[in-house]
Amino acid sequence: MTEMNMVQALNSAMDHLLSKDKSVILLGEDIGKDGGVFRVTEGLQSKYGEDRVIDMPLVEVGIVGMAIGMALTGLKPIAEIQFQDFIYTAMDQIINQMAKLRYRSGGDYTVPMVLRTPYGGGVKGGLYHSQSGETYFAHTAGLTVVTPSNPYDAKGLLLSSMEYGDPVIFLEPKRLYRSSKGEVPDGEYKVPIGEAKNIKEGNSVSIITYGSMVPTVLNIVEKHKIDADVIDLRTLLPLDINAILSTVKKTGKVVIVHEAPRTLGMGAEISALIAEKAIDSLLGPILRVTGPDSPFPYRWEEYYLPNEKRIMKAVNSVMTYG
Amino acid sequence: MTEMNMVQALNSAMDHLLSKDKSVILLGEDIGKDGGVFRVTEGLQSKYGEDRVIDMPLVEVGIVGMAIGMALTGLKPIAEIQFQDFIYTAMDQIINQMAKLRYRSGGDYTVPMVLRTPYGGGVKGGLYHSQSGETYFAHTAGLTVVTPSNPYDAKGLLLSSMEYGDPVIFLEPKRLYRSSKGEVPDGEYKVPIGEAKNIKEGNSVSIITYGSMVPTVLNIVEKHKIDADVIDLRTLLPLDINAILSTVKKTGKVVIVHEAPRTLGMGAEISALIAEKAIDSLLGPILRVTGPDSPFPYRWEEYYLPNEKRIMKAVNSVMTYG
Amino acid sequence: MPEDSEERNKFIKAYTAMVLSRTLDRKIVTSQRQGRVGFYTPTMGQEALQVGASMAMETADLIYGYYRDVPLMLHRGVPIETIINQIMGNDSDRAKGRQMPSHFSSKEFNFMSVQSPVATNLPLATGAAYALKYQKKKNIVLATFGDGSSSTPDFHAALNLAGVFELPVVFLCENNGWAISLPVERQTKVEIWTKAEAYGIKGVKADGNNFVDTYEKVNEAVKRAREGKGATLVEATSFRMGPHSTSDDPTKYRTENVEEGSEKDPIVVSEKILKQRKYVDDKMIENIKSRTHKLVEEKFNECEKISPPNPSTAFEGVYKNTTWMLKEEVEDIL
Amino acid sequence: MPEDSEERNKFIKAYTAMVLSRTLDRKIVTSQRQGRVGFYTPTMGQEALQVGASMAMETADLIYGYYRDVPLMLHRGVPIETIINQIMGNDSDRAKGRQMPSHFSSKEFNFMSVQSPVATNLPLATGAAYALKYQKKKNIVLATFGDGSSSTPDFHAALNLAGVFELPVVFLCENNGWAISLPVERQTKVEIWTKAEAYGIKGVKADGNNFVDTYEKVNEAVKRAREGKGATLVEATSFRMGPHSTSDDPTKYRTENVEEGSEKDPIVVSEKILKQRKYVDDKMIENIKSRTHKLVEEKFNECEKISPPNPSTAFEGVYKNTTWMLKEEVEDIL
Ligand SMILES: Cc1ncc(C[n+]2csc(CCOP(=O)(O)OP(=O)(O)O)c2C)c(N)n1
Ligand SMILES: Cc1ncc(C[n+]2csc(CCOP(=O)(O)OP(=O)(O)O)c2C)c(N)n1
Ligand SMILES: [Mg+2]
Ligand SMILES: [Mg+2]
Repeated sequence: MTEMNMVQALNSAMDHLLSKDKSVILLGEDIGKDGGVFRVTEGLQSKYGEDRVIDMPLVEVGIVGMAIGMALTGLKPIAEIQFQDFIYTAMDQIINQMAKLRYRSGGDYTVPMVLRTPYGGGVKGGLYHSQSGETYFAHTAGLTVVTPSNPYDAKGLLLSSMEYGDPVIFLEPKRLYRSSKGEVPDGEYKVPIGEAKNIKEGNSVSIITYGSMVPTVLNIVEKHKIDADVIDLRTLLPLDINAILSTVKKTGKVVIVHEAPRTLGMGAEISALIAEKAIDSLLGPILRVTGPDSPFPYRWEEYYLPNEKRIMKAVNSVMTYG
Repeated sequence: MTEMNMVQALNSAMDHLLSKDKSVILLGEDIGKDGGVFRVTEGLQSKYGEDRVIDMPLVEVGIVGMAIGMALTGLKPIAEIQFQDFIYTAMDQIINQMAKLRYRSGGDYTVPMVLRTPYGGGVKGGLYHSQSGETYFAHTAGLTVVTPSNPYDAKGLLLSSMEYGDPVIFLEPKRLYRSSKGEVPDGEYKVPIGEAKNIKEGNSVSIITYGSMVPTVLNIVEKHKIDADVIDLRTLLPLDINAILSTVKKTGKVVIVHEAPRTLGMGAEISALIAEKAIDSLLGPILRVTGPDSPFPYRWEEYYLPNEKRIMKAVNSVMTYG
Repeated sequence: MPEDSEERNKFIKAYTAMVLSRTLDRKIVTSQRQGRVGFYTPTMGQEALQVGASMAMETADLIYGYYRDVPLMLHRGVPIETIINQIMGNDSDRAKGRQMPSHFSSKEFNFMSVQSPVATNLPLATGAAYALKYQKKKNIVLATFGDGSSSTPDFHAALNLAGVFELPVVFLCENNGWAISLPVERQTKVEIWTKAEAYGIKGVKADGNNFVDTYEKVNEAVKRAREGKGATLVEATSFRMGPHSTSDDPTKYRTENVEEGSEKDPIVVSEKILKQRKYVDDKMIENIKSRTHKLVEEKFNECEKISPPNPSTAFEGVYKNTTWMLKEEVEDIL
Repeated sequence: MPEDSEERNKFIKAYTAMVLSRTLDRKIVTSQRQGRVGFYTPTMGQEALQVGASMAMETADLIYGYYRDVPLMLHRGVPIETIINQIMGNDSDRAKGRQMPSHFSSKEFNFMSVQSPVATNLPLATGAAYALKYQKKKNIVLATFGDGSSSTPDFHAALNLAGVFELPVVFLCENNGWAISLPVERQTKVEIWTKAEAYGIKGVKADGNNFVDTYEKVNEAVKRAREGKGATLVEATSFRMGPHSTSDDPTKYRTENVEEGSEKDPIVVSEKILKQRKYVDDKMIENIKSRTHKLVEEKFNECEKISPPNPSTAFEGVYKNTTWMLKEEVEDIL
């Protein structure tokens, strides 16, 4: 066990993978000498060589496409997109190739790979360095989407993703890269894909959240001594339906928190699943506290992100409902 | 008034727009001499010239990007993507340019344009000629997303879209191109953007649907004499919240039908809005009858698409609930 | 007739594959009109260039092809049944009819599953080539695409990356003059092979109607790739003798055409080449054609009898571990 | 000193813009270190090429620029306040601080709002050029981008379309040798201006450290565009004298650097040119520098005093007609 921040935990996971298996390859923009713009791959190129930690030209569709081709040919690529905001030129490769190859080839061709990318706001990045685009991936059958909220899960999920056998979109909440710290095992361990975690037990209200909003939610719950059941989803596709339904059945009151825009954000699907499968357990409306349906602003990002005021308003509203 | 199918209605709208205003320009693959692979632009190039009905090279990002540039420079472009399945290489232009230009320039630069594309299954198109990707657009603030279910709405919505002042994603249910017929005014008229239509009144259950599923739903409702309130959304972003809440308040029972995959399909947002704003009106779960979370198959598309059996099962289930 | 020679065998094999492909093409198009097949993208006109390219490849080399590559597959040894079953989407199709006709796949013969969005196989081919190079394998990658596909993002990405990393990949542009209704002159202002220079890779043009010329050009490119000398873009010019697909009506946009059996038909050109070298005579040609015809009829009829896949297969194989949603949805569907 | 001449005025204006930009650059970088500015992409090293290009443009011509184009904007006449207010994201910023610093916009001077995803302005520029041509206007479009941006899909799309439609657009590649940490030699195997050939447009290389050379090359390209002779790709080679951005630490990847005031510094090169032609002497240079310094200090302090925009502005202007969702959300937020 070592105390690490999320950047260090991810670096340690990749270091481990690279050292263990020669077929593991990293590729992305500025990930080599520069160590990545967030330093997540720091030191790995000098340790493992330029052909294993590849500084790529500025072409996201090429990064993703090449990684798919590598995965099809016996390598185990971990590709990085510098900011999730810049992933869209590779969207066709992701939706039409990566997600569909197993299906369309009757299982003859598969794409075991991980596509890492930092997402979310709170670092003064404006429209193009703050987006939370998880919906674009979580709506796409054939993909698996995970997002850690702490260093332990970050390393454990990355190690699991590399053994998953199918492509995993690995969303890293950049706001937590250095602020989130915790004990991380030095060796190998797994955080299972598809399993949410009940990170705080409570009986009066369920707060379902993930990624960058987890520490915010926990702080508020603690500060206000709310008797909340808090779920950290960890995997966004497929959602952990059992964890969601269990907490709803326990509390009957649900608040969903994420920073992606509300309309068709993850909250929509979570809410719909509950309205479909646990309507009788509900003791009030399902509320969503999310980013608004606008681009992400440079100034006033503290207003864009769900904050104490808004989360408490929703929590109080469902708790006093009826 | 003339009886037209949807292809003719769309053609007539574009013919009208081109004849009225020299700044209207059409661009897309095979839309000129060939008249479009679905013949929607048939005859327009020979009538208005190659510089106004432009046969574009095979590059979707160029089609969309060029159309944005035209819109920024005083033209009124209608761009066509041959199949919605092929739009993803243009996704960055759509999400990061088209949708954000007004916002990021403080209103100095705006993008009044229409991006047309046929979507949906039922024409034996398999994985890559059947997709219903409306979620990718409807989750994107800055876009407006419409989809007609009949020739009258097709023409009326297209005429409205061209005056909307912001970019409109115009999704054409290709399955209905020729099968849907109806009276269409010869001249100009508008179908307002943002307004759903209550296409059949009833009191026992609300069926909320749009685009290609509308005729299917109507047929089933008629055949089984269901006392259903049927809503044709027509605009997917922004949703007509009043129409949705009204029908829920009236019936208390909701079934949502669309052919896009369930997870984070439009049904998720509709369900979440209801669970947020009208939970007390609900007399049962909100059910979704949708395409499954898999790619769209060539064989057995009749199983992929919501059909009588599945829709009736859901309708009966909510109607007999409790 | 001269003695059997290695070249003679090779050429006859090449010619036979072309005839087989042409015969199959005609059969499928006819069957499509009869409603026995849903859709097809005829390959007529591109036989010589594909077979020429295939002649330069080893089975362990990887092909990232496109929807018109039937002649290439057949020459490579992919069983005709694999093609027909795919087109039928029947129970013997590896993908169980999930894909539209013309979207072939043969892992056995290292022919990558074909996608519809054009040219998006090219970055994959680049990645595969990187892997082969990294693994110090001697095999190489061949990636094919049409002339229209040269306008795409993926073309640019793949060729530049192949240049930067000096990868063992051959990009074969099958220039049939058209991208549906757009003639190549309206697709781009230059000859496609010249675009290689923009990526620092080799560019070469082949007469795609002449399988020998295409073989030689592709073979040289393959050699360079195997020797670690990097990528080549080969443009093989040919004709699209048929419509773009069975859904296409070329009379809308096209005035001239290369007729079957005319001077420019690559099968006719190939016959001339084989005859010139005295590898075949008219009788042998007749023989090959009638054998082939019989084979196609037989196989087609056999494959047509194979039952459809179980509907459940349409929703299987999305993941290694099916998601709970899909399980639930399929239960509702079936 | 020679008599006032048109050229002398032009050159002094050019030089002054360069000095102004350099001075502003230094001021912003310093302020960023002091926490008074959030972020910035220094433009140091690219002044001469940008000003040279700007000299060839008319105000009614459209610029589709990128985040490093401060010298170009200043030479064009964009008020220094526009730049500073954008960087501050204050209430006088047209976009009310919605965008990160360095994402400028000036409709008044036809400088299109800058996006972050690189090169995605190029297809827009192509569309704008199509519109101008269609409307039979005599104006043209200038689109700028970095060397790294030549690898993108949008570069390929835009240049090919400009070729096919023979559009009045000049693509100016500001080759500063780096894309963050990737040197241009690892970005692509060839010189960027040579890529023009792949699109059937004209390609030309300019010494971007010499504003006269860049002016002449761009001017010729502009002329061709105005005369309906189509597009040109100009590669202007220069240096990135600073880090990629204020967040970047170039010592991680870079060993050599062009120092301010050294022989290669484009400001020094420009001084030499002006002195050779006897357009300025040391005293005038001193004068320009101190005037500029004073101006920058004044304007910066003024702009810094402007209050922040109202938080509500962060959620306005997404649409012409705000959606009901956003209205509801903003009510909850504020
Ligand atoms: C990205 C993308 N856009 C559009 C299409 C629709 N489409 C199918 S084939 C085709 C033309 C392809 O032309 P070319 O690359 O020359 O190949 P050919 O069919 O002539 O062999 C088009 C536009 C597609 N498949 N993919
Ligand atoms: C599509 C995209 N990918 C990645 C980035 C992150 N990024 C910002 S600038 C940059 C390098 C750009 O290099 P170049 O085009 O040479 O311009 P320069 O910054 O050197 O002027 C990168 C990779 C981006 N902005 N856009
Ligand atoms: Mg072609
Ligand atoms: Mg650069």
